Amino acid sequence: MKFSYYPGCTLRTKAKELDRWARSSALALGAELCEVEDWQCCGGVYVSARDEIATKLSSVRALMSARDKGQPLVTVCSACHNVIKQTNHAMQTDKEFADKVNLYMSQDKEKREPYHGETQVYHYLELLRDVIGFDKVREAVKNPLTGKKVAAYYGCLLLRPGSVMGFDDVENPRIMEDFIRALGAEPVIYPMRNECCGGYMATEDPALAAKKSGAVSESAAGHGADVIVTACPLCKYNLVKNQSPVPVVYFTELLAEALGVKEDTHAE
Amino acid sequence: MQVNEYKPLIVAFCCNWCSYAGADLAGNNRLNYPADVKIIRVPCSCRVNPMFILRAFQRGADGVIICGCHPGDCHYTSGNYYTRRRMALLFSMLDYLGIERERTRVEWVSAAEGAKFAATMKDFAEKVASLGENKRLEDLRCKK
Amino acid sequence: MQNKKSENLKEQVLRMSGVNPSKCMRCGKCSGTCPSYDEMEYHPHQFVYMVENGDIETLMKSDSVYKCLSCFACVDRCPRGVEPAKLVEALRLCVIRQKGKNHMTADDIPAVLDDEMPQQALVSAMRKYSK
Amino acid sequence: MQRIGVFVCHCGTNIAGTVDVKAVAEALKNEPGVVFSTDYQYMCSQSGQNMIKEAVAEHRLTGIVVCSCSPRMHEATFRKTAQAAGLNPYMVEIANIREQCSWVHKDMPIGTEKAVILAKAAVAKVNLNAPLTPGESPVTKRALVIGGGIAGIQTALDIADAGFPVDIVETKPTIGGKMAQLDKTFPTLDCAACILTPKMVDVAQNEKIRIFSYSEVTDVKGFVGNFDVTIKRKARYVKEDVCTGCGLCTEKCPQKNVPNEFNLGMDNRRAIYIPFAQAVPKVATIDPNYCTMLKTGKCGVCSKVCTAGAIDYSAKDEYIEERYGAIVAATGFNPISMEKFDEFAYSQSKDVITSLELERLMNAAGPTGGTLLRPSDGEHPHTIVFVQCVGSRCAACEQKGKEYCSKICCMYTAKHAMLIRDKYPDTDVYVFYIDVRTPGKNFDEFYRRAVEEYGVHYIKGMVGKVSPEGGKLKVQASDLIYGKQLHIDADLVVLAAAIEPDKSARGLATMLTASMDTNDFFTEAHPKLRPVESPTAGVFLSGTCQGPKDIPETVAQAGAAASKVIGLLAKDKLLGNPCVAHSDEMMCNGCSTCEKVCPYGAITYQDKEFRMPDRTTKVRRIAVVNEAVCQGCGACTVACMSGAMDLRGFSSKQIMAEVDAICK
Amino acid sequence: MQEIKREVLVNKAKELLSDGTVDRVLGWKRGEFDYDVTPGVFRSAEELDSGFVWGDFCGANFSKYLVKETAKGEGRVLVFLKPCDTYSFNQLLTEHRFDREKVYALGVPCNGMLDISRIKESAEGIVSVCEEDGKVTADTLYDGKKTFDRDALLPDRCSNCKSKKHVAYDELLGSDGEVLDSGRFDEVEKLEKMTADERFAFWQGELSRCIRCNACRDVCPACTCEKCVFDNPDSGVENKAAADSFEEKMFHIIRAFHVAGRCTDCGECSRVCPQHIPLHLLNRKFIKDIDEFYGEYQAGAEVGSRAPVVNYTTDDIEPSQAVERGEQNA
Repeated sequence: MKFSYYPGCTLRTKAKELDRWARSSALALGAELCEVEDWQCCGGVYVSARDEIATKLSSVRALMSARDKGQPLVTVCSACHNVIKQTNHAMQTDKEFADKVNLYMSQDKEKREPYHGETQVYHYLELLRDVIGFDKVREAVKNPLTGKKVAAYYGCLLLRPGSVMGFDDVENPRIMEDFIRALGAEPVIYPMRNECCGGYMATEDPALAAKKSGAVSESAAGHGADVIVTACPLCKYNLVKNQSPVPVVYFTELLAEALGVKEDTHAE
Repeated sequence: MQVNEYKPLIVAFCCNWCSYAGADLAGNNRLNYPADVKIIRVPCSCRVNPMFILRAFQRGADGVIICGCHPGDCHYTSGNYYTRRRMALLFSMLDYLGIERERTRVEWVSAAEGAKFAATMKDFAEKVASLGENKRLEDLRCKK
Repeated sequence: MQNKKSENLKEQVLRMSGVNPSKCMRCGKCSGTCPSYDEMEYHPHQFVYMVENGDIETLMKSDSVYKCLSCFACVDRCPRGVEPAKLVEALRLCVIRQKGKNHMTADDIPAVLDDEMPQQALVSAMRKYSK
Repeated sequence: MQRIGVFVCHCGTNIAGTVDVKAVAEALKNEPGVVFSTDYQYMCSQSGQNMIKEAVAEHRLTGIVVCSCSPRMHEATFRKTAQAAGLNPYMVEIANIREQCSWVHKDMPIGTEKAVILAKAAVAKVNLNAPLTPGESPVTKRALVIGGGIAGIQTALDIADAGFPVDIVETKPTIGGKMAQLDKTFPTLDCAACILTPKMVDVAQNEKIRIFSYSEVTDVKGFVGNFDVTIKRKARYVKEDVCTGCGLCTEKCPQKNVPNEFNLGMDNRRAIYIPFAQAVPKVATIDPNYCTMLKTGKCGVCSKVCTAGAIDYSAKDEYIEERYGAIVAATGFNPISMEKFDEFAYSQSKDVITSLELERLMNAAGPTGGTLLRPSDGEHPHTIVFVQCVGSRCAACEQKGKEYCSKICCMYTAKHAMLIRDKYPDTDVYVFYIDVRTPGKNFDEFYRRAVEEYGVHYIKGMVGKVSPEGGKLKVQASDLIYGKQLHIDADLVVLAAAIEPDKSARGLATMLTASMDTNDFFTEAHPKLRPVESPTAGVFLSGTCQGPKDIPETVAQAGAAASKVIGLLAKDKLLGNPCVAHSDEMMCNGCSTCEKVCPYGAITYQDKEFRMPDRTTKVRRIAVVNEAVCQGCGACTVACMSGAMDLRGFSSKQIMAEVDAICK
Repeated sequence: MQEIKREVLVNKAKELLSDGTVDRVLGWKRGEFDYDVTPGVFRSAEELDSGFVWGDFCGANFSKYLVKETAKGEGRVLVFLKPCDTYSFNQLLTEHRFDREKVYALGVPCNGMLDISRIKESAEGIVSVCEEDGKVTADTLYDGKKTFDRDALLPDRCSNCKSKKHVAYDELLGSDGEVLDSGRFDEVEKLEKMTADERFAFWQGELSRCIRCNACRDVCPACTCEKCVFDNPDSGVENKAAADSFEEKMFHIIRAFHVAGRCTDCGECSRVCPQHIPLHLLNRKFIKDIDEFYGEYQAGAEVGSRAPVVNYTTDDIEPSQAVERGEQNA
């Protein structure tokens, strides 16, 4: 099955590992990720103001090109997912906003049908859960991560706002834990897993970011985690930068390791 | 210049136990809806004979709405279930004859839904007003 | 005239954010939730209350508008569906959309940059803090 | 031709503010049949009613139209007035020009125009009214109370006290309800069991009361005075009349790991159990989900130890049918699930509990024997945080909690805080509140005592997040008055969960054809004037199934419901609703269609001999309506194609006359 | 040509008369012309010999006549029922309209009855009509002999015959058939697919021809009311002369609604309409809707069944959905 794939700018640079193992693992699971041509940066954050139009056009373009291919759109980076999913929701529910966006889009060189949120947006984890199925993942695991205590770090972007993201229970999510179980590892449930790492405050107020990310990594470590997994480059940066007592990796790395696609590439 | 604004005439049959009480609640809460709506109290929506509806249209009504308890909540256990079947068939028939389907409606309004009553009547009156006067039932047998 | 101006500002904030502050029941759960609380001069519940009272300019003058992490925890936990984070966002936009009021410019970047900082952080910060 | 009088009420300014009442009275003067038309300040007042009576005499009126508030308010009043004036009460029609006109329209000309039309419709109807006489039906002098909590218990005791037999149906193995699970009661701090269990015993010993415990109502037919109810008696695998309640079986049963619902799952019971020591009936019950014998056929320990021979593994559900004159719903409440509020970590930590769980933790018969200990490690908690309004007062758009205030939480939390501080003075108790609501006798004094005498920290603000870290519960909250975010390391967090009607109420409401509000609380016949009656005749409401309330209110309402039941059962006959169906035998085809749609089985058929014009006779099958059974819905009138079936008081001609008047 | 010969029917009737099983026979009686056949009561072998007809113009459905005929005396009535007539027969029994004990029902197979108006369209002054090998020849005064394909002369109710199976009889003459998979809703569907304006124009064109002769009602086996609402001054919809136009306009809607769930789709209404209004399309719309909304239901298929209009389930289609569904058809 083919999916449109939106990697996002950080996955091309600082977070190559997130991208690389996402692609190769997907292939191993029978899903082909076709990169959206000429995708543009999503902007990193969704600006919730209803009159903010221009900053959301790049997301709409990606959504449109997936729609025109008749494919769902898959994202990996939490930030990209949040922006694209929220934009899609606004296109579905806010008619005034959608009309304005479509008016802008009609100025594009390439003429396309007006967009009203037709594209189904999956985060990579949702793809694993809802399309491929964690049972399938479990079957495909070659190197079960038995005994490994893994703390899932959701952060904000995957979960909130809950009514729009529809990702999982905002206060008590389980998708990453189920993912970790599918890989044969043991999930560590800790209360800070859905709290903010400090995000872009890393630029404005690094001390605040340090406080927030420190609380997260300490909580995970305190509950006995060997490793923290995340889907967000900025979360990873903040946690690592602020001396996380346990290593932080992308969930796709863990997946690739368990599926054995990491060794395959090493062998090459 | 005098503009004569068109006002639709709407007959609302309301069951005594839920919808009529819902209309009363709309009144208690002072929720406005168009004065074009005139309510006739019936014990149960299942008391509404298709003949009443056609009679209303014939005498100049532009829209007829029937309100009853929500399915499952009928004061008489099952009356509104019969209403639902009868009106589904009657409305489908009127549609088949080419009568505008927005002129007839069934809505379930409980005694606690004053706001829903007012909103429903407002919406129905607007839709009927947009259709203009009811000519078709009048003209069905008079080819001009 | 002052009143007229603040009324217009309030109107603008409400329209941009789509928030109805009169739904607030003053429970303070937003402020109980907020991870940036200690950094803020005005706290989420005060944002809601002050916007409702039309005291927009005081908020626009405060650094608090830059302290919100947009983590949306207040939005999801509010029992009344008020969405305080959207108010903060609207207020911040009211500030930075003014001429010369960008809170962060490209010139500020080198000072905060380190080798590991992902693009995402810079793009996000620029979007939040400049027009 | 009728001689109709029209009486237009001002209702102070309620009507006269938007409707030109004099113009209405004037406009009606020329309507066919109208011989008198006037207006008055308050038609429902004594002098207003006298005015009607005088007009009837003076103008020899045969029919009356009152243009006033909803017939649901004063139709009965004006019918009585008519009767006093010598008219048949059913010669009165109300034009609802208040709720459905003056209150919903703002513009005087528009309101007046509509009021005139509504009045004309009422006149058109009265022109076709005929005097009606209600039929009579007998009253079965037995009441059914559904629910055996304090509400049901009090209602049953009061009804029985008046000499009428009462049955209580309770789904649990024992009566007692939520109150049996409480430790102390506010604001007097009486022990709940000490005041409840004597009442339970009274119920058990009262000859007029039968208890159907472990039972459910599965079907209700009939109507006021004669409800036919089917009660399912679930198999308890113990013969109720044989079991002595010695409890030996509950000690010997090898299946020990059954979550004990009486203690809200905080400890275990056996597969055969008696919920608590004072249970009524004090009879063991086998839980079929856990009993090894019932599941695998191997065990039989309880049977072996039972000297009375009460165990019966082959028991089956039984259905009994009984007829009742009145039914009282007393189905009670439950705390809502905390599933959607996991920011408080209820699912993540055993030390985050609900207030009802705290009751059990503080109760001498509870899992800790009355010593307050943390569920996680059995340690004594030193810092306790109470969170108010969890799931109450939530906006509907959030789809998480309830929009209403649960009413009892402020007071029971004050009670908990006070009791804890009293018993364990070394404990710090914080209560996070949005508002403290204490309307009730001695309520605010009680709350103030908690603060002033017991030193409970009341903080205006809300908890945002509870994080279980390192054996503590890190509570992050706002203190709105201080203007600070607080971080408290608590040992125990207690959530004041919103309460909701018991889930069984919805199905029961359907069976009883009693209406419910959007929250599934039963609706009362009138929110102020008939608070313990359902709009469905013969169905009464007791306790929290009608809305959140505390114990004194529940008991008061239970007594009120009982008095209504007694008032009904004291009658030998009930006057029915005369607005019932009747069939014109000359037009009836005897086709049996009407019988099929009648929900009450009120229509039967008989062969009747008719004399034909040519002096021969002809036997025809015709429908006959049992007027005592018919409730007057009118389903049959539309099913009947010949038009033989019609409804008195709402005849086809009357309704069409109203249609014509409105559409003129 | 009908499968079974007239003699078989006459002989059977004579036999039942003579052995006292019945004391009168309800059958088709010769009129002025070949195609002019009316229902009649025969009391003797002689009357049968001289007046009884069986052929391609015996379309009349006798079920309804049983209501009045059985009430006339104690003796049993012999009645001939074609397959479609048996549905009406059952429906009337469901409604207790006559005493089954007073009827001896003989099922007769039917190959479809001819619609004389189709011959009249191209032939005036018909003297006789005869049939051979699927060809029908009409001898006329003015147009000489005219020959037609038999199939072309079948009315819609026969070309779209819903059943050749008898669902009720005491005795069956000839062979029984099957319930057929007919295209009887094709016309209804065609109308449903039109726009509202087109439908309105269609029905306005059809119904404006109605002269309110009441033939449709008088022949309808579902219309057996002791007193029809349209004849009842108390009903509010009575009319004789069209002083008020309401009844005129509503007559057909109300009539169709009154027979909804009871109409067996026998097609008699359209057969007898002197203005050739396709009244069966109203009834079939109800039948089609009932089938689609509430599951397939054939009135009269069995005695005692409960018609969908006097029944319900808790998850029935809402009236708004019922008309929206019409939209999807369009």
